[in-house]
This record gives sequence, C-alpha cells and structure tokens, in this order.
Amino acid sequence: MTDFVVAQFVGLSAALLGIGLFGILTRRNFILLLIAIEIAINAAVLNFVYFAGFATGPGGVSGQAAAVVIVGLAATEVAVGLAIVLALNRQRGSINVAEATTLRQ
Amino acid sequence: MDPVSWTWFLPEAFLLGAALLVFLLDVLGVEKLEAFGAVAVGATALSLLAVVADLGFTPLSFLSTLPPSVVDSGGGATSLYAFSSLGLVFQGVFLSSALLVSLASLSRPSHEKGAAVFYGLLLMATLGMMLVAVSADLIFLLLAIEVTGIATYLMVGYTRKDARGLEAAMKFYIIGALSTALSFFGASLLFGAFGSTNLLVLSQGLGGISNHSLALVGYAFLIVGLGFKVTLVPFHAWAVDVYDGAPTDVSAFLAGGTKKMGVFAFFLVFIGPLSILTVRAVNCTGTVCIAPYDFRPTVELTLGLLAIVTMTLGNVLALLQKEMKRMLAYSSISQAGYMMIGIAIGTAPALAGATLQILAHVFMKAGAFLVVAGVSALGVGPLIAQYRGLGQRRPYLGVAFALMLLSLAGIPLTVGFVSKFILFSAAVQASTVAGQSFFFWLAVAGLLNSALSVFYYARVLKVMYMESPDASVPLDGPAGDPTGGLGYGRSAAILLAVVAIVALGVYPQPVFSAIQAAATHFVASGA
Amino acid sequence: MVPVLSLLLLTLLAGTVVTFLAGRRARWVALATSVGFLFETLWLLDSYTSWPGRSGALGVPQYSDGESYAWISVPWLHINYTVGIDGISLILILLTAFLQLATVVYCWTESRRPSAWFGLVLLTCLGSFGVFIALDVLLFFLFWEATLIPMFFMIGFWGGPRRRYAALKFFVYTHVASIVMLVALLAVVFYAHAASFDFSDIYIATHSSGFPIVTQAMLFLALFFGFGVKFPIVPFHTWLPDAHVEAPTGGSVLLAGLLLKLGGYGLIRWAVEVLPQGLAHTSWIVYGVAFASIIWGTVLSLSQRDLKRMIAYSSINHMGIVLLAIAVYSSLGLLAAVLLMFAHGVVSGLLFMASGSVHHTFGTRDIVTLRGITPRTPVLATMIMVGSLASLGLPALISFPAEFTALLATWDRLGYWVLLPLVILVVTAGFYLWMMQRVLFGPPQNIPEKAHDVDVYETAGMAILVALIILYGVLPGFLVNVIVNSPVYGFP
Amino acid sequence: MGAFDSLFQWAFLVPLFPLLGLVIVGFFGDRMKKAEFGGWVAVAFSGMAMVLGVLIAVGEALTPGRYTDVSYAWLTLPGTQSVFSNGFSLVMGTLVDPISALMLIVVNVVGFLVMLYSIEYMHHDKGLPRYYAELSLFLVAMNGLILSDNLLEFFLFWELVGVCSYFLIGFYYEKPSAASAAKEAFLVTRVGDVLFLLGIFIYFATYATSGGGAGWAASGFKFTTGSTPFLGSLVGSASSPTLTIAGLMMLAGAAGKSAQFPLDVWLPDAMEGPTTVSALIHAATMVAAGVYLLAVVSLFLGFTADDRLAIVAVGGFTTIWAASMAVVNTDIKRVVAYSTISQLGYMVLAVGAGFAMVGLYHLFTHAFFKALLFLAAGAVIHAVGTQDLLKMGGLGKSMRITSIAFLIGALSLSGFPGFAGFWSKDDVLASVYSQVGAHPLYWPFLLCALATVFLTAYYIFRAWFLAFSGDHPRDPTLPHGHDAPWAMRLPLLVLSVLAAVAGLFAFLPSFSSLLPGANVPPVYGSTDLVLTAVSAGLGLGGIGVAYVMWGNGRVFQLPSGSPLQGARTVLLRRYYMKDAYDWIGLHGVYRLARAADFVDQFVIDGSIRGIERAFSSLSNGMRRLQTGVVSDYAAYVVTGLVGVLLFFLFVAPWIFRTMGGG
Repeated sequence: MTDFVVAQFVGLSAALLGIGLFGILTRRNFILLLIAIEIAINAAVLNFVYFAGFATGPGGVSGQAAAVVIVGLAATEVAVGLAIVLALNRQRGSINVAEATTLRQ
Repeated sequence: MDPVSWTWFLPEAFLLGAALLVFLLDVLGVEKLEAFGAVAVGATALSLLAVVADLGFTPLSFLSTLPPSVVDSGGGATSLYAFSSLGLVFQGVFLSSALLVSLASLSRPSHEKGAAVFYGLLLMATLGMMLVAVSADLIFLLLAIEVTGIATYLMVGYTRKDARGLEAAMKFYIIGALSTALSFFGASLLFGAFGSTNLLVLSQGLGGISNHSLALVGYAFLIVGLGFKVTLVPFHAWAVDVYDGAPTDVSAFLAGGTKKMGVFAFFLVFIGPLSILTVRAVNCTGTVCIAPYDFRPTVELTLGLLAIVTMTLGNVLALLQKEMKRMLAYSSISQAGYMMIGIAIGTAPALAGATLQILAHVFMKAGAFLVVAGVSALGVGPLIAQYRGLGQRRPYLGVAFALMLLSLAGIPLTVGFVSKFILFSAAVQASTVAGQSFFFWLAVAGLLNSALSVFYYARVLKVMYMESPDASVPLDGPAGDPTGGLGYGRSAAILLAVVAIVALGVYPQPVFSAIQAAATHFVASGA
Repeated sequence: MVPVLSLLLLTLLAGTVVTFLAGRRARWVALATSVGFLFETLWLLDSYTSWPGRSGALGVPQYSDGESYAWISVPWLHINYTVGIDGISLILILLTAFLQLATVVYCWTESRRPSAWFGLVLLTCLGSFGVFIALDVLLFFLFWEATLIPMFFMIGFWGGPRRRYAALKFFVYTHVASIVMLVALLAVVFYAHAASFDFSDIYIATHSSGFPIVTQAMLFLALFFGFGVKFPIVPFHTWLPDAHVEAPTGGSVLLAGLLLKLGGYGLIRWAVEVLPQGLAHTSWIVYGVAFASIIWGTVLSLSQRDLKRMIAYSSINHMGIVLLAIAVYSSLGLLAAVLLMFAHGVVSGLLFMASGSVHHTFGTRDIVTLRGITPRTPVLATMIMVGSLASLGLPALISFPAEFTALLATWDRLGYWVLLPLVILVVTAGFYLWMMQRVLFGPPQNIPEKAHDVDVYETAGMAILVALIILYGVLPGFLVNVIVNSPVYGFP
Repeated sequence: MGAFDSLFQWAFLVPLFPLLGLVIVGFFGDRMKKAEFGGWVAVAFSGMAMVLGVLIAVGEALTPGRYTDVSYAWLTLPGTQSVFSNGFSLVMGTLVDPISALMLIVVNVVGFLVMLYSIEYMHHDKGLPRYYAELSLFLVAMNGLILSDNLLEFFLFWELVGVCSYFLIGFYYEKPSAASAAKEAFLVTRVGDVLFLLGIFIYFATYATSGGGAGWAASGFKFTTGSTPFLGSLVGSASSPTLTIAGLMMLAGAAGKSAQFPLDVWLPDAMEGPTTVSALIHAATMVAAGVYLLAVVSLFLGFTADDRLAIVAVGGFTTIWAASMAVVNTDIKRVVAYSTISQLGYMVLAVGAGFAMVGLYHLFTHAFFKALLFLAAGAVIHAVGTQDLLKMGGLGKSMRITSIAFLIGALSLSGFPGFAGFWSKDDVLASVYSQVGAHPLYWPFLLCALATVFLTAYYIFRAWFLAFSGDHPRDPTLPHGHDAPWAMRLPLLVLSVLAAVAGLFAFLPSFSSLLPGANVPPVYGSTDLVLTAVSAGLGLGGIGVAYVMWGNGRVFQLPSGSPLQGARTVLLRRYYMKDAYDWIGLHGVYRLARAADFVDQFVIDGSIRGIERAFSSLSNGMRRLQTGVVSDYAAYVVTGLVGVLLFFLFVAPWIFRTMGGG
C-alpha cells in the first residue's frame, strides 16, 4: 500500500481530532465539551481500526482490541465528567466552565 | 521466562483488595475515618515491603513476590507487562507517597464525610500507578494511566461541597481528558507506523517501520499527552489551579505520586535505544526501503528544551507567588524540569539521578504539602505572609518545614542536594562524549535554576524565622495536644519524610546504588 | 593512628547540637566547645611538624592526618569522605579556633534566643573548619554551603533595620557564585576524567598531559568567579557592605574573619593548585581584577560615613591584595596570601567588634557626627586604635609581615606595578587616620550621658585578638614556619 | 679590644631599658598615687639606657672601625623563581659601629635630659603616665633604629618612631588642631615610607641576584658581612639605573622623615605637641633619622652619582626654603622648627656631597643646640603661657638663665666661631665646596647654603631679641615669668655646655674615630679658610642686622605698601604648600571618592538589582497567563502540541542540518 492512502485516512482522523480540539477550545458549555472530547478520542479509535487492517507487526494488542477498549474507556470518562457536571451544577447553578475562575494567577 | 503466576501481582492485589474492602466497609455503614485509614495504611505498607523485598532487599526476602529470574528479563515483543527493577523502584516511590498521604490523612476529623471515597480512590489511583510501572505495552500503559487519572479527578472533587475543589476537579478533568485523547491519538499513529503498540517493538523498531514521519508525529502527540501528567510547560497550567484548589492532602498525592507516574511513562516510551537504523537494514526486503531514521537526537533536543523551559518558567512564576500552595505548585513544576533533564540525556547515570530526584521529591514536596495541610488545619494560610513566626512558635514543625524547603532548594545534607548533585554530575559526564555538549548546558541551566529557586524558598524561611509572629494567628493548636493540633498520623508522616530527607541526604549509598543498578538494567534492556 | 580531624569535627558538631538544645546554658556550652576546639587545634599545630611532601612523577601534594572513607560509590561516580591538612589549612583552622572563641566571649551577653545564636556561631565555624579540611569535591561543597545558612539567619534575625534585604542579598549572591563554582568543579572532574572526586585524583587528572589548555583556562575563570564573589572581587562585591552593615557584630566578625577566607582558600586549593595552567593563561585578568578591587575598595572606604561600612570596604581592599599575592603565583606570594588572610581575619575581627561596641555604646556609627570618644571610653578607643594601626600595616603588628611579603612578591613578579598597592597603602592610612581623628580625638561631641566604657566580656573578646595581633606581629615566624610546611613549595 | 666585646653583645639592652619603663608606666602608671612617680621610673630607665649607651659609644671610640653584629633569625621565607630561589631569611639584630655609637650618645643623652625636664614641665598634665609611656616607647624604637643591623629592621623601627611621633604630636588630642597635625605628620611621612619600602625591594632584588649579593641575601640583607661593611662586596654593581632609583627612594624616605622639601609641611604643624616632644623628637632625634638613613645607605649600600646630585639638590634647596619661612614667623616654637628643617637640609647636603660623616657630625652638634633652644623656648612658654614673640620682650631680666641658655643655642646655631655649630656647619660647607668640581649643579646649592647661614643668624637672633631684650613685655597682661625649677634648669645647663663645646669633641682623637674623615677642619684643602671666613662673616652679619632691626625691644615694622609685603604674606602662608596639599586631599581625593561611591551604589549595585527587577516583572507578566479559564489552558496545550509538531518535523531537522548532530 502506498503512503498516499495512509495520508488520506490519517487526514480523516486528523480532521476528526481537529473538530474535537476546536470544540474543546471554543465551547464553554460543559456538556458540549464532553461531546467534543468524545470526538477527539474517537479519532484515535478510527486510526486503530484502520491501521489494524495491515498491521505487519508481531502482534501484541491488536488494533481492534485497542479500539474496543478505548471506546469503553471513553464511556467511563464521560460518566465521571457527568458526575462533575452535576456537582458543578448543584454548586453554582451553571455549567459554563468559563465562569469557574476563582482559582487564578 | 517462567510461566505467569498470579503471585507476581500480589502487591497490586493488596491494593485492589484494600480498595474493595474500604468500599465494602462504607456500604456496611462504618463511619470512622480511622478504620478506612488503617486499611489503606496497612495495604500500602504491606505492598511497599513486598516491593522492597522484590528489589532484592534480603532481610525482607520472605515477603518477596517475584522470582528474581522474572525481574529485568524484559518483556517479549508480545507481552503486556514486564517487571523491570526500575519499575519496582518506581512502585516503591508511588507506594511511599501513598503511604505518606494516607498516614497523614488519618489526622483528618474523624466522621468526615467521604472519607471512604477518599481512601478508596487513593488506593485505586495507587493501583493504576503500580500497573504503569509494570506495563510493557503502550495501550496497557495508557489504560493504567487512565485508571489513576479517573481516580484522581474524583479525589480532587470528592468533597462535592467546597467550590474550589470542584472547580479544580473540573479543570483537571477537562485538560486530563484532552491529553488522554492526544496520547491515544499518538499511540494510534505509532501503531500505524510500527504495526504494534508493544514498547519493545516500538523502541527497537522490530518488525520494521512503514513511515517514520508518522512515527515522529506519534511521538510528538505522546510527548504532549504525557507531558500533561508531568506538568511540562506549556501543559502545566492546570496543575497550579488543581494543586491549589484540591484538598491539600490530595495535592500532596498529586505532586508526590501521579506526576512521577508520568515521568516513568516517559522512561518507558523514550528511553532505550530509540533508534531503528540497524533493524532497518535487515528488514529492507520486499516493501519499499525508506531511508533509515534516528529518532534519538530529535527527542533529546525536544525534551531538553522542554526541560529548560519548564524549570525556568516554573521558578520565575514561583518568584513572586504570594500563596503557599501555589508557590509549591510552581516549584513542583520546575522540579519536573529537573527530572526531564534525566530523560533527555537518557544515559544510565542520568536516569539514576532523575530517579533519585523523583524519590527525593516525594518526601520533600509531598511532605511540604502535608505540613501545609496541617498548618492550614490550624487556621493558617493560604498566604505565605501568614506563616510569619512559624519557626519561632513551633520550633519542631518549623525545622521540619525548613528542611523540606532547603531540600527543595538543594542545600547540602538534604536528599534534594544529593539528587541534584548526582543528576547534574551525570549531565556533565554525558556531555564529555563528543557532540553532546548540549548536555553540559542542560546542567548549567539546571544549576542556575536551582540558584534562582533559592530566592523564593529563602523568602519563606525569612517569613518563618525573621518576622515576629502576630498573636492573632492560632499557631499553637489546642492546649494539651502533644502534637499541637497536627494529630499523630500527620506528625508521623511528617517525621517519616524528614527522616527520609536527612537519611538519604547524609548516606544515600545503599538506596542510590540500588537505583543505579536498576537504571543500568533498564537502559540496557530498553524497557 | 587517631583520626584527629574527625575528632575535631565531632567536637564542633556535638558542641553545636548541644548548644542548640542547651537553652539558657547555651553560652557555657559554646564556651566549653570553643575552648576545647582551640586546645585540640593547638595540639594539632604542635604535632604538625613537617609536610608529607609530594609523591609520584606528577608531584601530587600529600596531606597529613589524612582520612578517607567511601561515601557514594557507583561505577561512574566515586565520592569519598576525604580529609587532610597542610600548613595552609592548619593556619586557617587556627584562625577559626581563635575567632570562634573571641566571638563567643564577645557575644557573652547576647539575650535574644541565646541558644540559637551561639549554635549558629558554632555552626559557621564548623562549616569553615570543614572547608579547610575537605579534600573531596562534594565534601568541600557541602561545608562551603553549610556556612551560608547560619550566616543567613544571623544577619536576618539579629541584624539591623534592613536585615532581611541584606540577608537575602547575601544568600543569593554567594549561592549563585557557589553554583558556578560547583559546575566548574564537576566539569574539572569529568572533563579531566578524574578517577574520583578526591583532590589527589583530580590533581593527577589535571596535571597529566592531554587536558587541553583552553578548557583549563575556561574552567579556571569559572572557578575564579565562583570563589571570587566570596573575596569579594569587584564588581561582584556589593553584597558585602550591605551584609556587614546589617549583620550583628558577631556575624560581621565571622563574615569578615572566616567567610571571606573561604574564598581565598578555595582559590588556592581548588583552582590554583588544580589548574595552574589555567591561572598562567588568564593571569592578566586576575591581576586586573585584583588591582581593581584594591583601588575600588580603598577609594570607597574614603567616602564612607558609617564606621562599619568603611571597614567593610577596606576588607575588599585587603582581600584584593590577597588576590594579587595569589595571582603572582610564586611560593612567596602564596605564603603572603595565607599570612595576609590570617592577619586580615584577626584585624577585621577586632575592628568589627570595636565598631559594634561603638554602636551600642553611643547609638551611632556615624564618623562625621561622633567625636572625641577617647575620654569617655579609653579602652574602646585603644582597641580601635590598635585595630586601625594594624590594618594600615604598622610594623610589629600582624599585618606588616604579611603585607611586606605580599608586596615583595608582587615586586618580584610585576616590577613597578607594585607602586599601585604601595600608593594605596598611603590612602588606606589616610582614611584610618581620618576616622581616628574624627571619632577618637577632638572635643567630645554627641556622647550620650549614659555612655560608659565596654564591659568586661567585650573587652576580653577584643583582648584575645589584640594579643594575637601583637604576638604574631612581633614573632610572625610562628605562622610562617607552619605555612611553609605545605605545597607552597614547588611553586615557581 | 676583647674588653668591650661583651659590652657590645649587650647592646640590645639599650632599647630594652626604656621598654621596661614603658611596661611599668604603661600598665601601672594610672594606679600610682603620685603621677610623677611613674615619670621618675621612666626617667630612671632612660638614665640606665643613657649610661649603657654612652659606655658602648666610648668602647666603640676606643676600638676604631669596629663592627659588632649580633643577630637572630626573624623570618625564613621561601624564595621565588627569580630571586632567592632557595629561600632567604630576615633577621633582627644589633650592630654596633661608629655611627650607631654616635647616635647612641645623641639619642640617649638628649632623651634622658628631656625626660628629666618633662617631670617639671608636664607635672600639671593629667596624662602624665601616657606621656611617659609614649616617650619611653619612642626611646625603644629610636634605639632599635640606630642599632638595627639590616634594612628591614631599620624600616620596622622607622615606622615605629613615626607612630610614636603621631601619638606625641596628638598628645593634647582634644585640641582639633593637634589631632589634625598628628594625622598630617603621619600621612606625609607615610608617603616617604612607602617609597622607602619600594627602595628596599629594589635593593633586595638587585643585590640578591647580583653575584656579590647572594650571600648577603642569605644572611638577611645585613649592613655588614662579618665584621666589615657590606659595601665592600658591591663594587661594580653600584651604578646601575635600578640602583639609582633605589637611592632616590631612600632619599624620598629620608625627605619624609627629615621634613625635606617637598615633604616638609608637617614639621611646623608638629609643634602642636608638647615642647619637650618637639625638642626630643622633632629636633634632636627622630627627624634626624632621615639623615641617618642616608648616611647608612651611603656607607653600606652606596649611592650613585645621580643620587648624590639629587640629594644635594634637595638638601641645599631645603636649607633656604625653610630658613626663608622662619624669617617672618612670630611663633617662637615655629621659628625654631623652621630652623630645624633648614639645618637638616645642611646635613642632607653633606651626605649628598659624599661626606656622610660630616652630615652626622652636624647632626650631633645640632641635636644639642637645637634641643637646648627648644627647651629654653619651652621654659619661656611654660613661664609666660604664650608662644607669640610679639607679646614677649624683656624676659631676659626675669629669666636670666633661660635667656642665656637660649643665647648659647642661638650662637651655636648661627655658627658663631668657637661654638659647636660653627665647626660642624663649616665642615658641611667645606665638604660641598670640595665637590663643586664634580658637577656644575653643585654651585647653586652651595650658594643656597651660604645664604642660609646669614638668614639663620638673622631669624634666630630676631627671636632672641624679641623674647629677651628690652625692659618689659610688649603685652602687659603677660604673667611675670621667672626661671624654671632645677629639674628644668639642669638639662638646660648640661645642654648649654654641650651646645658650646660639642663641636670640639671631634678633636678628641678617640672620639674622632667615630667620625673618620671629619675630625679637624680645615680638612678639605687650603681654600677652606676663605670659606670659613665667608660663612663666619655671613653669620655675624645676620646677627648684626637682627640687632639693628629688633635689638633692645625695637620692633621693625615693614612699611605697608612696600613690595615686600607681598613676599611677607607668601612666606607667612608657607608658599601655599599646605593649602595645596589640603586642596588635593579634599577636592581631589575626597570628591573622587564620593563620585566612586555614587557609581558603586547606583551603577554597579544598580545593574545587578536591575536583573532582579527584570525577573520579577517577567514573573508578573507570566502570572497573567494563569487566567483561571480552563479553555485557555486547553489552548496552551494545543499550542504546545503544534509547537512540538513543528519542532519535530521542521526545526529539529534544520538544526541538525546546520550544526551536524546533537
């Protein structure tokens, strides 16, 4: 296979990552942030699945396995995130991350 | 290597069991903090002893859980975990920081809400770090890191009442998740480049590489993702707020424990012969040959520069810091810079120096945070200025704190001095090799930084000793309490830290030679 | 044989610890310690009859009473606890012992946290003693830094109005310098591929061929800076006046008497002996700095109104002469340098004690406003006079033989350049005489009613130093015969 | 011969006696009930010193040309590359030789007399013990100086006598003028001293390396090798430019100590000290040390021709320079002080002409009549309580003895034929005259010296007439003076006798062996009688003029508006030399120092504090980045990511390309 194909696919996942990062940088709403993070993580998942296609290496964790694990992990993360959102919401009645700036300088 | 035996993982098992026990007790309605604490202390102490035994400390050999043949035999190209003696050393580091924190936390108000959660999470986080120390596969490594990560997110905000803690947790979580995404992305690219995520494969390029710029990008992502844990500048911003906002004992754990986990992750990924030249030559059949590529110089340069930036900025930012906890946070950022020097150089001596520095940092930085926690429990702080006269009113506590600060500043007869001395000696020694003069300037930068850092540590000493205490500050704690309001657990933890600082500062030989041996193995076997 | 040096070290160590814990009885412990230490030192002096000489083709200097135990030892790093003495260090140890005793006696009535105070005094002396006996880089640096902390606290807690600023300034300046020194020493060890951190191994490594001259010169300059700041050399001297002015009297005495000497000793032992080629190729820089310090120190002393500040600047000038004597790099010069360090230690100690007494007797140290104190405080006036006359190099007082040899060595190497220090001698006399004319003589002025002569402890403390000044001034042979039992020989 | 060996061996006792006196007076003087008692102790010890000193001198006189050297190692120093490669030693010792014997007489006799005199003169002073302690210390140092057997020891005691004079000038330290005069004296002589030191270095280096000198170096630079003067082994090296410089340095030292031009400003001010001190230190002994130094050097180390010319020039010019200032002065002590400077000029002149012994001969006589003059003046001041000649007058009646003593001194000073001064001054002039062939420049200085003879006679008799002639004091408020008690009288008498006859000692064959080549005038050829006549005539002329202008209570008023008024003020202002020195000291050095102080505080220290400030401002700037908004933190992370990527892919490769490897 040629680098060209690699470039295409990596370009795709990179775009996915970019979207995620963009979301993380621009969104102030915690929920939206969580979504953005999900997107970013899934870029990695996509890569694993894709590269697993022609992994010539001596094995170890196979790409698919890694992908599945990461998906699970992402779920856990979001769960934790939601917990924090709830607490935050209860605390200050807002989930705008830009408002929580008592710790600074 | 021998067939896998479940006993190898006894230390980890202790922790897991203890964590579950704690949660169980909680469910059973036990409310006494001391109970949970006892469990945690016991488990950490026990597994610490086991790890020490595994390191070949004969007096404790009856506790050892690993057959010597397993240690440093190096993981295969397919194995998920491998026991390196350096890894065991790091397990020791993690466990001792956990031990200090859980010991100190015994002195928190009994019946405090969420004590079970705190101890349970502490144990879980420690478990994650233990796994990092034995992992031999990138995915396994990142997962272990995540275990710790998730546990610590929650630890920071576990009280759910205090706004600062929650805010800190939020920030910690967001940046942490971001870095997770980045490191997994990097891992995926490496998987693409090498066709495997096994660290041995990665570090030695077994099985060839399809595209080295892919691998380069992957490594770049990993540097960022792991740099977050190690609080390299510019991935450090979260740390200050989190250390500041988190319950101080948790800050102690973060500074003393999880950061070190990040450093070891760096060891695993970036140390060892990061060059695939030779390999490339044999695998050049069939597929297109790509020009051989040596990652090492690039990584060295990048990590070196990051180290310099981190040290300098950490110190500069700490210079005028008014709050004690934030000052300590910045100082621990700059300390991360020193550790990175070792990684950038990557010779066995440098590695040993960095490891000693890490061990030292557990006692001095975690110790300092524990003192701060105790003092603020008396109602002092958060400003440095409020520590006025501490040294005069509480001579023993003052001496302990002063020792920790002096050790951080690298003043002789403290472990902080020895570790820096050895680390920089290693740098100079490495620089004598032709073409590596860059390392000499790393050493110079490090030493100048330690000189700069003296400024703000000395400022604290000045406040503690040279300014008269104001009566309003309740420094003396409740009357009749021999520990002056610190509580026995905390006093014990502080005493432990001080003893370690002085003992290792005066006679580091036994510990250091062990570390040196481990480091030598590590570099030789390449993880 | 008996590990004498470790015994002395232990004496000081035990004394220090006990003093810190002794509370109200601290001063007695301190006194006992310093007396004991003095006797041990005299015993050492008595038993030190000859220098072991040099060994091997490279002429590695040997040291007497040597001890060496492995400390940190891994394949690439060998650090030992190695100690030993020669005439040079012995004389400076003697100085330490005397100054320690004098300071303890002088400060006898210290009432603010006496245990801490006397403990710090002993700790400072402990540190400098260690520096003088250490023959291993790490050990040397350890003691070197160990003198910093107590002085930092002495200035910062017992000092004058701007004490905190002065303490910080002192600490950071000297610490930065010692960091540079450490880098340079490490570089020497590793670039010369020394077998261990021991002095002798380093000596062998640097003297065996194949250690490039350029490297030697660079490293020497680094070391020169590192040690020089302690001297202090112009233009890195500005910490000294502030430190002295703010420091308590005892602190000033130890600072001028011992800590400055550490710089000179370090330069001789760890820079000149180790990297003679380095000095040879950079000597013009060192000469320049030395002359600059001599002139600058003197000119500034002229313009000071504060007695203490004046003395502080004059010690810059005297240490400049020490530096000059070292730079001429001859056995005579080296001898002169050590002699001069001893002399300056005693004399400046006396002068700082006297100015301290002036301050708390008359409430001011201002040369211009304070006048004619002699009738009220004859003893104090006599002390000041002896100190000043000694400091301006009057024969039969301790400085004369030292300055004479220093100038002779300078003449021998630099010819008529010696006129510069000679002229400076006149100016030095100038400001001391001016000070005496103002402060001691003339009609009494601004003398508070309650002002009375110095008490017996202060007198005793100063008397010890006066005795030394006269004794060694009349019979300098006592010192010289010891100093020459050292690697002084073998210098060109 | 042998009879005196043991005596010479014990020469070190001479300085030792006063040392004992010093210790006793110094430590117990204040505790004694009667302050005088301490004084008596000191007097007794100085008396012993005198006896022993005179004995030694006699012994030396009876064994002509004998050099007895006793010395002990003081310092053994390692050598250097170029000099004394195998080390050298410095010694302390005593050398008894003709000239030191001569000085022993001068110092101890005058010293004893002055101490005796002081008992009465100082007995009101509360500082009596201090006075005697310092005076004894001076005797110690002075005897040590004249007995010292090597150049370094010489310098050591040289400095000590200097500090003694510092103490004694500042004896009345509560008088600002006294304190300042003491400082001035120390400083000005210090200038000479450091140059002297440089001269010593040059001798050390030169002689130690020269063939003849190696042994000398090893033996500690003593004046003698064995029992012969060291000079013998130096022939050949005695005329190198280096040696010339060394000689000039010696001259500088001597000029400082002996108040020769241009280092003469301090001596007149030194009169702030007690008159007795002026008599002993600033007339008879210490100031003569400079001449003694020149004599020693010229006898043992040798001067080059250029040196000699320079010395002649300094001495010759100083004679008239000082005398001219004495002409107009109206302070009795200062007049005598100026005359001291001028007379020292004569001695220097003689040494420069190559006749060291003649110089010492004049030193010998001068010591007596000058001490006499001072003590007499002291008696006057003691009696009338002022030093202003214009207030005095007619004291001859009430203070007969004093006035006669002063008169004898004056006659001797002005070289009245037959008196001590006559012989020695005559020899000086003759010696210079005998050398005029050596260099044309000798002439003008000989003329200076001759002119000075006239001036000397004039000013000293002006003083005598002003003080003693006439029938009553010009200032009626002046207390009615009367002659001093015997303790003061006795010294006056003794000194009067000596001032009259001391010159004749030179004719005693035994004594003359102390002054080889200076025994009987005329010694320098036939022309000498003419010279003698001329000088004697000039002296008498001076006395005559003085009588016309000031005799019998006359007071000569220089008509205002006369062109001489200007000259008069210049002379009274001492040629503005002192003002010049003060100006340099204050406006030159001190201003410079202030400027330097400014630079030190604001430029040097300031720049370093600037670095500090830079760091803190950087710190502040950085802290602003810590906004607390988590999104910004995320932004930093991403920026860092981009940075690392760029570095990995582009920057690092570029660096390696340009630098070639890590």
